[in-house]
Amino acid sequence: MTLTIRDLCVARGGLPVLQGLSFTLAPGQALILRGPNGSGKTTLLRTLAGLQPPLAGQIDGAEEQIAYAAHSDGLKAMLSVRENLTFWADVFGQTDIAPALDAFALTPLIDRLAGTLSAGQKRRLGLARLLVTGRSIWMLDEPTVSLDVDAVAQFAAAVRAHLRAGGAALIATHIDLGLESEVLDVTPFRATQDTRAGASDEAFL
Amino acid sequence: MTLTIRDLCVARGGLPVLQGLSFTLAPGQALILRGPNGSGKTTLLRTLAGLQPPLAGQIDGAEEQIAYAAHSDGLKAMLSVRENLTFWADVFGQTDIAPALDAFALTPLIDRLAGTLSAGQKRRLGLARLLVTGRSIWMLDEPTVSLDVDAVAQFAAAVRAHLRAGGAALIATHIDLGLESEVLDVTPFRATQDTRAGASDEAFL
Amino acid sequence: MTALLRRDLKLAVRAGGGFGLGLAFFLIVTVLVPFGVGPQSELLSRIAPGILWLGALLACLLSLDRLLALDWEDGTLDLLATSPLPLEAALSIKALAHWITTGLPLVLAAPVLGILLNLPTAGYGWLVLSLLLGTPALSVIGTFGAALTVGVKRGGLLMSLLVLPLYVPTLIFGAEAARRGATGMDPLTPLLMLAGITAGVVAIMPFASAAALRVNLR
Amino acid sequence: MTALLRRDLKLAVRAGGGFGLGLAFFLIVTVLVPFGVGPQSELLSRIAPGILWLGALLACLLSLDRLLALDWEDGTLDLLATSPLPLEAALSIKALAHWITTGLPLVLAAPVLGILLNLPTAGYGWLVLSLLLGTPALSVIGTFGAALTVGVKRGGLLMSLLVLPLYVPTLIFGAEAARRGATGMDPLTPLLMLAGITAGVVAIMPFASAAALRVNLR
Amino acid sequence: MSMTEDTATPKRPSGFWSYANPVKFLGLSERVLPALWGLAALSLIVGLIWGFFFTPDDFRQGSTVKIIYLHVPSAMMAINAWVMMLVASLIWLIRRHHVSALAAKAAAPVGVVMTLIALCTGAIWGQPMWGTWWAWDPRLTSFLILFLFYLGYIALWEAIEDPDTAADLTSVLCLVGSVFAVLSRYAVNFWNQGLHQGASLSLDKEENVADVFYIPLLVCIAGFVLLFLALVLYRTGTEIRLRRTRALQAREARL
Amino acid sequence: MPDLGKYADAVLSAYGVSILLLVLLVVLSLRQGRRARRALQDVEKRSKPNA
Ligand code: HEM
Ligand SMILES: Nc1ncnc2c1ncn2[C@@H]1O[C@H](COP(=O)(O)OP(=O)(O)OP(=O)(O)O)[C@@H](O)[C@H]1O
Ligand SMILES: Nc1ncnc2c1ncn2[C@@H]1O[C@H](COP(=O)(O)OP(=O)(O)OP(=O)(O)O)[C@@H](O)[C@H]1O
Ligand SMILES: [Mg+2]
Ligand SMILES: [Mg+2]
Repeated sequence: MTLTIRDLCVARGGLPVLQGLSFTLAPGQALILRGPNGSGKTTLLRTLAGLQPPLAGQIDGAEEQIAYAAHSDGLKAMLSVRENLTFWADVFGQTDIAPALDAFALTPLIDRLAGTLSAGQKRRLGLARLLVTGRSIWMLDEPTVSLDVDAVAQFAAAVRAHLRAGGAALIATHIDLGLESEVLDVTPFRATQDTRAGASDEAFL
Repeated sequence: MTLTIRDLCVARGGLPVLQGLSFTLAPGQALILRGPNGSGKTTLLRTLAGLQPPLAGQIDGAEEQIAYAAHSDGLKAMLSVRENLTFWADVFGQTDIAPALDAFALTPLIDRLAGTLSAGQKRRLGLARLLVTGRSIWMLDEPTVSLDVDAVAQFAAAVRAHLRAGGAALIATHIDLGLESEVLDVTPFRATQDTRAGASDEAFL
Repeated sequence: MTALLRRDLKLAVRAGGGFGLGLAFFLIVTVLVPFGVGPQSELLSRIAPGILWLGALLACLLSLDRLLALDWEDGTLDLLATSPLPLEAALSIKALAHWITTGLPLVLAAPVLGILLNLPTAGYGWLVLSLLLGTPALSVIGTFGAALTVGVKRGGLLMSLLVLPLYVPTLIFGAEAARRGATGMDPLTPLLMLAGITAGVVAIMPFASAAALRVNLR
Repeated sequence: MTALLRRDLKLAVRAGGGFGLGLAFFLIVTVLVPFGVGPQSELLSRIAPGILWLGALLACLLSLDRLLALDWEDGTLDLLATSPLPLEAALSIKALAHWITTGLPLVLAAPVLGILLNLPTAGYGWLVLSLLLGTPALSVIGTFGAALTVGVKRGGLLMSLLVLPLYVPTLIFGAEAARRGATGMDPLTPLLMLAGITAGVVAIMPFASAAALRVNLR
Repeated sequence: MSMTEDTATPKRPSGFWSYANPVKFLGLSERVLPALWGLAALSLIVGLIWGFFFTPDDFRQGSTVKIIYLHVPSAMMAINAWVMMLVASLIWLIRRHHVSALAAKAAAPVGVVMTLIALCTGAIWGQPMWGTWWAWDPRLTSFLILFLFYLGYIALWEAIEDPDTAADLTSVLCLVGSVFAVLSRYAVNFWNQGLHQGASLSLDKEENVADVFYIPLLVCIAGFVLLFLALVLYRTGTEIRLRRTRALQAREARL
Repeated sequence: MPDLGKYADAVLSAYGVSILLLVLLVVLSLRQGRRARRALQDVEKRSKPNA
């Protein structure tokens, strides 16, 4: 169940952005990713989620374990809150959406179309999706964008409950979430000009 | 030349967002617009730029005077920096793009395609466009998004030079630009539920 | 599995979902043909099977644009790719949903439009049968085109360019079957070929589509 | 004024600019027609003028999608609307650029494709002339459709539906002129009508387009 | 993915595959190209002049038989170019050698021009022979479809910004397109019977092509092959340089 | 010049079109090639100015 990263190198747009990254993520543990804009946090999360291959290094324990929440929420404006959530629950083979609705105070909005929600409510719905995946490792890319203080607290509570139940979370964020967890700053791992890790353009450099 | 706003009411999505707004903007003057997200700053700027009609109130001194810079820059990814800038200069009947290039340190990038610029460089190019319009009133909507410290200073210098030359500027922003100018907080003018200013839905209320 | 199908169908019939736009396009193209080639009914009835097949093909093609692009823009495809559903299955289901919302209405509407073009009486059954056998192949091949161009800005026209030559065998056999049916010849051979193409394409294309989509999601 | 024209032309020929895609689509539709209606050259030559006109119309239609949408997405339209250039002029110029990059190549390619469809020798000149007179109207009317639907998500198909009926008169007179030319009849009357439509549309439509666009920019 | 393993000590392939390294490839092509250009020009000039000036007219086709020296070689190269692209695409998909992807990209425009020449000369030949520029003969038709595949392939390369993504997608398109090209060939055969004289002047010498036609034709074919090789090699070099420029610029911008 | 008889138009135009297309292809290729070479030299000079 432990996610183990060894000597990972990830690339974006044909050039390496992060290299030599190693860490483990055990059940019950949360890890906060930090780094300036453009340092490669999103790229790292996408690689771990299996959306793109790493340039080098190993990822163990990720298969079928990861629930990924990207910058965009994958919500359909013309489906209601209930329909959106039920869809993702079905795709991940779950049935009960009530706990997810409760955790993010979405029950009063259940029959509203997602397109008529405010930005913060949309984001809450996107986060509620994590609870209906049944996956144990959460990979979250700036999850608290456009959330107000109450919603951030709801989110922190949901993460804590997930950790207590043996889950793990890897969260890229610029703000303080109030979670007691380790922090991984990716800045030291930024690829330098002479990184030679086989990015697609490497053969031409 | 002075821009005079009297008792303005602006609407978005069929509902009024700001009402009872009055102010003047004299040559040499800058005015910073502030207000929380969704309070209607963008709507106000678009109205003043003539892109949408006001619900009520008067706008004097705006015709053919306003250079508007929106959230997006209107750059063409497949045209070079020079071509982009020359195009806008031509449209506004100007010829010399050199001062604009200098003001935002774009000369070294002159032959790069705009699509290959970084976000901050793109923004600088978008701001340089203001200098080739020859217009006297600048309306800027969050101009410093994704700019680093140096570029923000370049921007402030450009605004100061514009004011010294008798121009004016209306700037919606959340951060401090280091300009010594008045601030207008739009929060007190937010439309309330009983605003009856003739928005398109008014007939149904 | 069925969740995705149900969602796609639901989305298609909601406001702005595009259900019926393909049909409307089919109608308009068929209506414009007499304006183009002139109103002689004998000429029209000769070209009717071919034109109806062509119209169906173009209508199908135009609605491919929204098959994946909307899900791509709002991030659904990323999330689907990390879900337990294999991408091949997801794309097959999306192709099925496209067929149900576009291909099937075209099949049902074709006889009505046949009247407009003076299709010979003998031809109706075979036209419908050939469309029924052929349109699934159009949807599946189209899904491949959509997967190839999903990341491209304004990929619609490019996709048409890529997909149209791939449609040639289907069109040839489909139109040939309909034409033979309309002129009283035996349409069995082209129908069998058409069925063969559809079967092969349905079995194999989803893998190519999924491969293309995976590349685009990187 | 010419700055906008030059920019649009430049953009069209740069990578991904879509120059030639309309042409390719025209080619493909023309090629597919024989697959649909069969290879008999006598039949093909009868429907050739109409099909070529229809193909040109559809190719034009499909490339309308990018006429305004790209400029809308990246904010250029907002900035243009606040520039000294009147929106009517800007839209006329954009229609002109669309015609140069799409309509004109179609006109030039039509004789070549006429060969594929066995167009009678007498028809080439009249076909080209009718297209030359008619395609500007297609671009201008199309600009109106694009202006109407510019803010709509996936407006492409909706625009087709709005624009196609507006294309009917142009198509009727254009195809009629080409057909009369091909069969040795006198094509003067429909050509005059076509010229009239084009002149009227070029003079008046930009105002409607600008009005529609102003509403969409709000 | 073959590129993920042992980056610390990259394998240095030797022999044939070592030319998958762009720099080595550029060196090789620099050395080979002058000779290739020269040979191509030589055999084309000899073949075409021989064919045009010094062959007799055919007793049935008259002087039009001279068109064969352009028509047949270009038709052959049009097909061979696609086959080469298919092979290069497979190499890219399996071994991920950039040079092969770029070679496929470089070959496509050459293939289109060959297809165009075959189509144009065929059409010009058809007018006196069949009394029509164009007939929906299976062979001609499938050539037209090949032309469309080329157009789509090139358009896809142009449309995608990331070069590796473009290489992957065009390779997949090339594979699928090849299958459908073959399918179309059979479909077209079924759909219409042919006009195109294959056997009358068949390259299968038994039939009748006399040596007077045959030998200059062979020289022309050699010329087209050499010209194709030279063009592809040269254009691949161009693509490599463009890619390297892009890579260097991207690295600059990232600093 | 050989006597092409009544087919002179056909043969000559076939040769004309083909040779035109071939020359066009070669010329365009060479031009692109030279441009690419120059662009690369510029960038290489910039990336190591002291080399
Ligand atoms: C647009 C029209 C035409 C096209 C697209 C076309 C295409 C082809 C193709 C694909 C080949 C095969 C080359 C190979 O074997 O690799 C070929 C060969 C040939 N074509 Fe054509 N052709 C056309 C018109 C004509 C015409 C009008 C004639 C003469 C009447 C002609 C005579 C030949 C001959 C003699 C060969 C070589 C014989 C053989 O391969 O067996 N073609 N053509
Ligand atoms: N499509 C692309 N093509 C080329 N380069 C890209 C592309 N997308 C991102 N990049 C570059 O890759 C690097 C890493 O981007 P990434 O999105 O991973 O950063 P990030 O750490 O998530 O930043 P942020 O905090 O802004 O979200 C950046 O330097 C960026 O410029
Ligand atoms: N297309 C739309 N339809 C309906 N309502 C809209 C639309 N766009 C914006 N609104 C609403 O209009 C109000 C004013 O929006 P506006 O963009 O002017 O705010 P803002 O002050 O610029 O905010 P920000 O600081 O986020 O840029 C908001 O409450 C918003 O929800
Ligand atoms: Mg990010
Ligand atoms: Mg705003």
